[in-house]
Formats: sequence, C-alpha cells, structure tokens
Amino acid sequence: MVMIAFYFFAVLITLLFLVTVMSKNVLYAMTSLAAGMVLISGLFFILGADFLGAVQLIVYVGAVMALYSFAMMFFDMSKDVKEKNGSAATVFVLGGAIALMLVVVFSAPVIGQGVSSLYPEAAGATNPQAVGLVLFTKYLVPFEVAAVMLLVAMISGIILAGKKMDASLSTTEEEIPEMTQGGEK
Amino acid sequence: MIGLGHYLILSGILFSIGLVGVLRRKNLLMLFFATEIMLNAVNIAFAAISNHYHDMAGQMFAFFVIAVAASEVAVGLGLLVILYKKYGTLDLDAYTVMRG
Amino acid sequence: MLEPISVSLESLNLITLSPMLIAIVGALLILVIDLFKDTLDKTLYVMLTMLILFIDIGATYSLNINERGFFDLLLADGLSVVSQLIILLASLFFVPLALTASNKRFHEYAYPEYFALFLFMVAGFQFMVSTDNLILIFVGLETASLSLYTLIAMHNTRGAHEAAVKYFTMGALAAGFFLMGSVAIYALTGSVELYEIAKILQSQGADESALMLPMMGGVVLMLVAVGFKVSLFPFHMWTPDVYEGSSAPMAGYMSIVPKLAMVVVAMRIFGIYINLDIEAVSYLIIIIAVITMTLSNMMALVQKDVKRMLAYSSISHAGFVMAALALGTTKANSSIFLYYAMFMVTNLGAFAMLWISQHKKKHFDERYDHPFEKFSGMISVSPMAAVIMGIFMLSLAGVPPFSLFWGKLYLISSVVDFAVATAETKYIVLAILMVLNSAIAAYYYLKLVVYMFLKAPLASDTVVYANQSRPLNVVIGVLAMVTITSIFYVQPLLEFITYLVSSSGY
Amino acid sequence: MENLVYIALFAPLAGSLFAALFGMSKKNIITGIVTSTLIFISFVASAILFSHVMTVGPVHVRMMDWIMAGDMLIPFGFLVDQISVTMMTVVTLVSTVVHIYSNGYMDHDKSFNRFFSYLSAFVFSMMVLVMSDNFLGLFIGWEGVGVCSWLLIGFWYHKEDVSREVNPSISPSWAANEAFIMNRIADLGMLVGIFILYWNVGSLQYDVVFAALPNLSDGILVAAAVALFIGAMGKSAQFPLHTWLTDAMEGPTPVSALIHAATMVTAGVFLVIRANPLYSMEAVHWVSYFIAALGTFVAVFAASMALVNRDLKRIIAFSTLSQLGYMFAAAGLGAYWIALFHLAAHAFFKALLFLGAGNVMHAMDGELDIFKMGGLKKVMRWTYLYMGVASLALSGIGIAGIGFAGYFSKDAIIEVAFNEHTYVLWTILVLTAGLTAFYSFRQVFLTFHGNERYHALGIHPHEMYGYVLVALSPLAILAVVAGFYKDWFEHFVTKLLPEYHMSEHTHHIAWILGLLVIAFAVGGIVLAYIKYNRGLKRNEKLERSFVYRLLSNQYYIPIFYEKTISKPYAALSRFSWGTVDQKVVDATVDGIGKFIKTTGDTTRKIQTGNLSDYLRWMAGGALLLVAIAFVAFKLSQGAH
Repeated sequence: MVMIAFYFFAVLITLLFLVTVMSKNVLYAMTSLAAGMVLISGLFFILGADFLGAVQLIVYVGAVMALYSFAMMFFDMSKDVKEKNGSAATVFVLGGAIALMLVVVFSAPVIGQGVSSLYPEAAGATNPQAVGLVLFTKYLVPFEVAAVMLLVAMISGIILAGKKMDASLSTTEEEIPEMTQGGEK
Repeated sequence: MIGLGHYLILSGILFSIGLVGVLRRKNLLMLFFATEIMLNAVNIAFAAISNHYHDMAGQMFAFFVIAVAASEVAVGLGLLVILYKKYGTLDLDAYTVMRG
Repeated sequence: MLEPISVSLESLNLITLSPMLIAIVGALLILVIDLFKDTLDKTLYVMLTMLILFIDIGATYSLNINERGFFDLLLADGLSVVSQLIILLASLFFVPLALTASNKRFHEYAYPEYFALFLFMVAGFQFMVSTDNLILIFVGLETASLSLYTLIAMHNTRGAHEAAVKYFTMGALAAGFFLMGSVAIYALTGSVELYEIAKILQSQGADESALMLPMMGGVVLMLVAVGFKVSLFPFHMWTPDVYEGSSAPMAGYMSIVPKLAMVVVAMRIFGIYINLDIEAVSYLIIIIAVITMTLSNMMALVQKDVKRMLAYSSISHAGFVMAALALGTTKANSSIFLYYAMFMVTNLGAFAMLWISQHKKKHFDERYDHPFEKFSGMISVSPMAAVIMGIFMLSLAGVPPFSLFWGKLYLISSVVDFAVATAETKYIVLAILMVLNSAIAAYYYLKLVVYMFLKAPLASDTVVYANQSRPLNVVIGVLAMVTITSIFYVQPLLEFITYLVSSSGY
Repeated sequence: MENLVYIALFAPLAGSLFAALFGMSKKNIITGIVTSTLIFISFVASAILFSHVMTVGPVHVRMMDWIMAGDMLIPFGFLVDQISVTMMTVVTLVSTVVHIYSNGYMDHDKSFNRFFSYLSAFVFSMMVLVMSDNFLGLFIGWEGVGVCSWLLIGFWYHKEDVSREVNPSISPSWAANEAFIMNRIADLGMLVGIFILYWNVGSLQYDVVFAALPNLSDGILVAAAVALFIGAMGKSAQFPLHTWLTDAMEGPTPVSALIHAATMVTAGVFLVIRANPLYSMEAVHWVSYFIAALGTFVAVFAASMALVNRDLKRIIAFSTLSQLGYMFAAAGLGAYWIALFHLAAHAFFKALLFLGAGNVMHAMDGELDIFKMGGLKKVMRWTYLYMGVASLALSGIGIAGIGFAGYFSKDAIIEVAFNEHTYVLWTILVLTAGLTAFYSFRQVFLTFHGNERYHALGIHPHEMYGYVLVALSPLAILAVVAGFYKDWFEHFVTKLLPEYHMSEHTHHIAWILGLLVIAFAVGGIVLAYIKYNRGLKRNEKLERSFVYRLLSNQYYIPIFYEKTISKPYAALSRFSWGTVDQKVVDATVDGIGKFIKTTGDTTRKIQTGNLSDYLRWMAGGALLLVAIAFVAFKLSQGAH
C-alpha cells in the first residue's frame, strides 16, 4: 500500500515538476508547481511527518503560490514567455550528471543502524506534539531567528517594491524633497 | 517496503530537475520556481531520513527550510518588481552590463 | 497526555545569546524609533548603530570561552569570539562611511531601515559563527544573506539591481547545495550537530571505503556552498559584478565579513574530516584554493577598473585563506584570523578611498566608476590621499611593515611549518605557489601606485574628493594608522588569536 | 649610546621623508640644506660611535622582536661593532660631502627635491645594510639600496633611447633597468644563501649563525658561501655581472660618486668581510680562493678596458671595478682587515675623483669625452689639484712608509698575494698597478694638460662654486693622510676580524716588493706623461688594431649579452605575442606580465556578465569538484 502510494506520488511529482521546468507558459508552470507541492505534502504524511505536511500545504500552497500569482499578474505574464535557452545540451548534461552523482551518493549504504537518535520522538506523542516539544526546547533559538528572518524579508519586500525606489538618490545630485525626511511608509 | 534509499533517490532526481530549471530558465520568475523545486526536493530527503532514524532534527530542518523558502520568495519578488520597473523585462539576458 | 517539561533558566545559559540579542534588539529599536518619529536625521541612526555595535563588542569580548547555551545549540568557543570581534569591528568601521559630505547622501541612507537591516545581518552572521548546528548555521546564513541582498539593492542604481539579482539567484542555488550537503551528512550520521557528527564518524572508522562515497559527496556539496560565499573558482562569478554594482563600502564589507563567517563554518565542517586524516578533503580544498588564487590573480591583472581589480584580488585572498584552512593546524587556523583582521583594515580602507572618489553624476566612461585613469597623477592633485591609497595598496601587496604583510608572512609560514612537519614536498610546492601568487598580485596593486605617482594628472581634479567629509576622513585616517602601525600590535594580537583558537581545539 | 645608534640610522630617513614632502614641487634649497644637515648629524653620531667602539666596545641594540610566536623568531636589531662602525663613518662622511656637493651640482635641475629624497633614502638603506645584526636586515637594506640605485640611475628617465654606437649605455632608463635586473639575478642567489642558512641554523642573527657554522656539513657550507657570493658579485659588479656598473654612469655624477664608487658597490665586499667566519672555514677554502682569483681577474680585466676609454666617468667606473677586484682578492686570501682598509681608503679618493669629474663635466656643459678637453688646469686649479691628488692616491704612490692612501692599502694587498704563494695573482696585481697608474694619468693629462681642444666646441669652462670646493677638501685630505692610520686601524679592527700576519720571509723582502710596485706605478705615470702631456696625438693605426677595438668595446661583452640574451629574448617575445592586443599592455607592465595578462584575458572571457552562464558555471563547478575529489582521493590513496 505504502509502496503504491510512494510510486504514485513520486512519478506524479516528477512529471509535474518537469512541466514546471519545461513549460513555456507561466500559468502552467505555476499550477504544476503548486500541484507538485501538494503531492509532496502527501509524501510527508506517508513519512509520518504530519505537521510538516500541514505546514507545506499552508505555507507553500497558501502563501508562496499566492505571492507568485500576484507577481504573475503584476508582471503581466499570461502569455507564453520567450526565452533564448541557448545550448540545451549543456544544461541537460550538467543536470543529468549532478543527478547521477546524487543517485550514486545516496544509493551507497549509510551508517544508519548503529546510530541512536539524539532527539527521538517522544513516546506516545503525536507528531505535532513531538514537533512542538523539540521546536520550543532545542530549536527555540533557530525558531526566533527564523522570525527575525521573516521580518527581514518583510521589510525587504516593502522597501524594494516601494515607491521610494523609483527615483534614485544615488545618481541624482539634488536631494528629492519628499525623500530627505522619512517619506511614505 | 520502501527504504530510505528510494526517498533519497527521488529527492536527488527532483533536485536535479530543479537544477535543470535553474540552468535553463532565462525568465527570472520561472527561474525562482525552479529554486522552489530544489528546496522541496531537499525537504523530502530530510523528512525521510528523520523517519528512518526516528529523529526529529530532520523534520526541524525541513520546517526551517520552508520558512527560508517563504522569506526568499518575498525578497526575490521585491527584487523582481524593482528590476521590472527599471528594465521592463524579467529576462536575465538583459542584465549583462557588468562583465569581464 | 504528555508530561509538561520544565527547563531551568540557568541551564539555558542566556549569556551566550547576548551578543546576537543586542544586535537584534538594537535593530528593533531603530525600527521603533522610526515608527514614532520619522523626521530624524540619519546621523542619529549612524550613531545609534555604532553604539549598539560597541555594546555588542563588549558583550562578545566578555563571553566565557567554550560555553554552550540553549540546549547546547549555541556555542561560544574561541572561533566564535574571535570571528565575531572581527565582524563587529569591520561593521564599526563600515557604518560611519554613510556620513558622506552633506547633501551628498546616497539612496540607501535615506532609509532608517537600512541600519535595522544591517544590524539584522550582523546578528545573522553572529549566529552563523557561534553554533555548530547545521540548522542554525543555515538559518543564520539566510537571515544575513537576505538582508545583504536588500542592502545591495538599496543603493538603487542599475548596477546595484543587477548585482543584487545576480547575487540572490546564485545564493539561492548555493543554498540548495548547502542543504543537499546537509542531507548527505545527515543521512550518513543521523545528526545535524557537528560535534555529534565528528563523534559518530570517529567511532565508525572513517577509513571504511563504503562510507567514502556519501562522505565525499557531502563534502563536495558543502564546498560548493562554501565556495560560493567565500568566492572560490568557479563559484566566484558573482563577486566582481556584485562588488562593481554595490556601493564601495558595501563591496569592501562584503570582501571580509560574509567570507569570514563562512570560513568559520567551513573550518568547523571540514575540520572534522581533516582531523580524521581524510587527506582527500585537504587535497580537494588545496587544489581548488590554488586554482582560485592563480586564475583570479590573472584576471585582476587585466582589469581596467580599480574596484573590479580589488574584487578579483579579494577572490585571490580567499584562495590564500582556504589553502591554510586545508591544513587544520592551530597555527594555520590562527593565521587565517590574523589574515582577516589585517585584511579588514587594509581592504576597508582601500574601498573607503574609492568611496570618497565616487561621484553621483560624473562617470569616467559609460561603464566604470573607478578606472585606473581616474587616479593618474593623484600625487599632485591630493598628495595625502595618494599616499594613503598607496599605503593600502602596498599593504595589500604584502610589503613590510604594513598590516597584511604579517598576515601573509604568518599564513605562508604556517604552510611551510606544515610542510616541514609532514616532510611532504607538495606542501612546499603549495607554499611556493602562494609566494609566486603574491608576487603576481603585487603587480596589479603597484599598477595603481604607478598611475597615482608617475602619470600626468587629469585635467579636472574635483572628482577625487567628491564625497569627502570629516567622518570619512576620520575613518580612513584610523584605518591607515592601524595599517601602518601594525608592527606594534601584531604580536599581542596574534597571541590573543592563537589563545582563542587553540582553546577551542582547532 | 643607543640613542646615537638610532640618530645615525634614522636621520637620513627623516631627511628623505622631508624632501619627499616637496617631491613634486619646484626646486627648494631648503630640502638640500635640511637633508645635508641631517646626514651630517648622522656622520657626527657615527663618529662618536666610532670612538665609543674604540674605547668601550661594540654596541648592540635590539629594536623590536619582529614576530615571535611559535617557532618563528626574527628579532631585529642593530649591531655597531668595528666593521659596521667603519662602514658607517665612511658612508656618512662621503654622503655628507656628496650631499653638499649636490646642492651645487643639481642647482639647475627641476627635480632638485626629488633627487635629495632619493639620495637620503639611499643613505638610510645603506645604513640599514651595514648596521643590521642579521641577514634579513642586511637583505632589506640590500634591496633598498638596489631600489634607490635604480631610481637614481634612471633619474633622468625622460631621455630618449639612442643606439649603442652613440652612447654605449643607450639611455638612463635602460641603464637603470639593466642594473636592476642584473642585481635581481644576483639577489636571487643571495636569497637562496640566506634560506640555506636559516633552514639549517634556524636563525639569521650573525652571532647565532656563525656560532653554528662548525656543526654544519661541508656541502651546506659551500652552498651557502657560493650563494652569498653570487649576491656579492651582483652588487659589487664582478665578472660576468659587471656591465651594469659602467652603464650606471648615466646617473647624475654625485650618484656615481656616492653609490657607484664609494658605498653601494662595496656592499659585496662588506658581505664577504661580514661573513668572514663562513669564508674562513676550511671546507670553503676553494670558494675563497675562487673569490681571490675572480677579484684579480676583474682587477686586470677592468684596468685593461680603462686604458682606451674616452669617457671621463667611465674610466673612473672601470677603475672602481678594478679596485673592487683588489678588495675581493684580499678578502678571498683571508686578509679581511686589509680589504676593509682598502675599501675605506678607496671610498675617499674615488669619491673625490668622481666629484672632480663632476666639476669638469659641469664646466664642460656635460661633455665627457676626454679627447675633447685638455688644458683645463688653467681655469680649474682646485679641481686639477683634487683630481691629481686622487689619482696619485689611486696609483698608490709613496715610498718608505710615506705616501698617499692607496700606497698603504693597495701595496698591502699585493704583499698578501705574494705571502700566500699565489704568485700568478701577485704578478697580475703588480701589473695592474702599473696599468692603473697609466690610465689614471692618461685621463689627468688629457683633461688638464696640453692644448685646449674644447675651444673648437665653443665651450667656456669655469670653476665650480667655492663652497663645493671647500666641501671636497676633507676627502682630499683623507686621500693624502688616510694611509698613515694603517697600523692604528689594524689594531682597531682586528679585535673583531682575524689578524693577518706576513710570513718572516715576506717581511724581509717587503721593501723590494714595495719598490717593484712603485716602479710599475711610476712607470705607468711616466709613460702617460710622455704620451699625453703635450696634447692628443691620435694614432690611427693603433686605434684600428684588434686589441684596441677589443678593449674599447669592452671585450664585446655588452654586445654579446645583447645578442645572446636580450635580442633573442625580445625576438622570442615578439614572435609569441605579436598578435596580443597592444592596448592592454601598459608601459609599466610588460615582460613576464604579458604572459600572465594573456591568460587573464582569456580567463576573463568566462565572466560574460550573464547570470545564466554563472549558474551553469556553478553547477559545472560542482562537477569539477567531484572530479577533483576523485583525483584527490586517488592521490591520498597513493600516498599510503
């Protein structure tokens, strides 16, 4: 059963991502990306990482894809994109070679058996509970740093997309009056 | 039974698909899609290893990778907006002033 | 139902978090001040940032060595302390460079958020170096990088945008490689904590050839990520473009701080393998380091723009440092920090000199802001500036007694020592290659000196000073003094570094 | 005393920096006065130190420890002992005179300030060279004087290149580069020698190194001695690296006097004297013998070229070469103190000779051909007197314990050659003494006696400024009296240097030997008088003869170098790089730089500016790393 589910997901995800990578149409690419991500959350559920699966759905399919679709509208890219992908051979040889390398590396035996887990899932806890336990003890600091990181991302997004960037102080001699003081937020 | 190896190989293949996307895409938005694929591929591997060792660290890693991916999208799109305003295109062949 | 867990406050060892916390709280403070009153002068933010960095330096300096905190996640060992001190000092020199001549402020300084982001970035680097958990390393790295991309783009010139997007995209790919490398290590050992990984590898016997494949795979993937950040060939491609596109102080800052942070991470990660006597890893790093220093030197020779030349030269310096990193001896590791401390004052000074001469409108040709011709005959236009720039160039070229000479001397001598200790000719060859490369490098630094001192001056002489202001003069003066007087403090500094590095077992 | 050491050392540096402040501005007499004063202060300090060393003993100061972590200890100190204090006094004395002289000589030069900056920098480097207590400091000074010499020879760098037929040294910048490159080649040898010593002894301090010498194997001793001597050969212009010295006469005359006669070129001799414990070792005796033989050869070789030369400064340059040969002969035969004595005495009269030549050149509007002079003694009495005295000193005139400086020092060297039973060397040296006297007085007579040939050129010679002539007087006095201090000097320096005693037999016949030398010298002078006193009578037949042409073309060695080394190299370069874009080749960056540049240009092309390419390189780089990792793995397996 698990095997069938795995192969089902694996094949489907691979195909969808191939569409994302190869399609000329932004909409197709984005849709297949979103679909692939939904299916990946399926893999997480199979692996017993329920919390991760839920986060994957919420963050990726909810937030990230929403951002991308806004961007797509902003850039007005409903038509096919024209790209000059010069030498396809180089790309595929490089990609293929890296794939080969990763497959060879990962198909080698791992130390595995002898190692005991450092942070085992707490006995009797469900996965979200276990995640919570580890996240707010051991990984408290990274969690807070991630919060800072999201704040950074927010500020960056606001600044970069903001109106104040339209005229550049770095190339004009005179100060632009409304920009010398704070300006719009 | 599905072993760890299967997941890792799947992860490796998806990673390479993402890589191919990164290498061949000229449109920056599409290129960013491909980087998302790479990060997702890594997450599968982390979840699988976590499951294999019954260790939570892998899931934590994957969790933080998702957070990082979300932040990168915000910054990346901010950059794209400003580039689009200045250059009127997202084709990276247009950004080759600096070279040599 | 789960047992509620209780954690005692002492066991957290809060003090280990204090340096980063100061930076983060400082950044938030700046954001809050801006929120309440948005008409404040930018000088205030500069001063505030410097104050915060100052407190941060104090907190870092007063850390007890080799303590862990927050469930062993944070690690305040010698490497972390010494690298944080260098990072913070570099930041302290960097921030006042915002105070260019009045009414000549550049775009990024119109935002109070610039300083907040800067402090967040510093905090990110601090996290990166003071942990041996791959997760926190990664999160810290990304926090810092995302801030850095924004800081570059905020310069708001065409070049800056191009630079930011190039850096960002390559950074995203590098992050992918870093993660894949972590996967390989995690899969192999079942841990993401480097000290655990070291233990497991040790107990499993590193010589088992079956393990070699995943191990080397992990090393190679990690090296791609490290190589990107430290700018090793062929992952250096972003460096010249990004340096050229970003503002001169930012370029100078980037040539030191992000690289140093990543070097510390590399020291922690690759140190495991080197300590296990897996020679392949050392060879791998040495080969890539030699290729890097040689090729970048040659490319630097043919540059027409001083900033781009300095970019390539900083790549070559990175190659130098990586060569020492591959040895794994205490002396080599200490020499890396000495090198960066010395490199910091000199290179920041050189870039600050470029910053002074940056002009908003006047460009020398359509492409370059700082071509060599711009500096020709500077000795007669502004002798003081020419002499100081000349000193920075001589220091970069490794001429005694200026600061970087000691860095180079000690670094090369650590290689020679290693060669003698192991009695292997290939390390002598490495040392000779390093010496040869410094000799080649002297060529292009002296080229600028020749332009400044021997060529006829340009007709217009205003450009050299465009951004001059008292704060900038002070910063450059201090950097120049530190560069010149290095002979007096290099010894105690080296002892301090060696003590810190050896006390944390590297 | 420690303060005096620093004053002696750093006063020239202060002067140099002061002059450098005005480097690019108009001529300012202050720079000349300040630098001269500072050098004089340095001289006074050196003189006080001299008396201190004589009465109390050597002074050793340790300035600071260069770097002292782990096993690398390079302390940096200065040693003022009998050898170095002699050098210091000589150097600062000659420098003081040259500085004062230059105030007059460089009067009309627009780069007046720059000149003094360089000149003082040179003195500082020379002081570092002689005062250092270790080989590293010596090497730093060594390189420093090399750089200053390069700057000063090429001082008139704006002069155009001309063909070798018009001017054998082509142009000042050509001569400067030649000197620099030849010295670089030799310095490489010296560096190797220093490395050998450091590698085997673990220190560069003279005392440590010399104390450790007996423990070293013969091979290492020989290698170190040979390598160090190669360095000495470059700086002291010994065959086959001698061509740069005569070409160096392109520099201003004070420079020729200071650097290329009195001080820098003796650095090689100084090195051998300084390293006398090494060269006295039994294991390296044949190296020492080779030094003596080479010195003797250069003595006669250079003297022969001086016989026919027509260029005033070049004749003196050849005589310098020849006298350096004498010094090496003495040092090689173990008579180190005699070598040092000749070095000091020679510095005085050779500087005087050069500065006198400068006066003549100044008077003749830059003309240096002695065939175009003659009869100058009427207008230039003092210069005539000075040059006459200096020439007498150079020829070694004197008898029965009374004579000019050269009589005491040069005779002693010849006596040593006899005493060591190296009769071939002795014969050559005696012969050379005759040649020396001949060419010295050929030059004096052609310049100052006979018919006034300069009228044809429309030149109106005049005597040099009075203060310049006064400034020269100390040198003239020393050229006369320095010899009388021989015994006193011997007593002084042999506290440090090995004593040298003549055998009973030599002692007995010393007066005969002396007479023989004097006879040759006087014979030379007489011959010159007969031939040239009445004026110039050119002998076409002689000038066409093979020997004459051989000598006047310096045995065709410069041409040989050009044909076999420079030309093929240039042709090879042209052939290889003819297609390289000339625009990227900056004037300052050529030679080997070209090769690296081309590689740089090629490599630079991968930096296309296109992000996609960068990303591909990154992925490709990952694969490259895999490949390297594979190689590295194989390598490490091979190692086990």
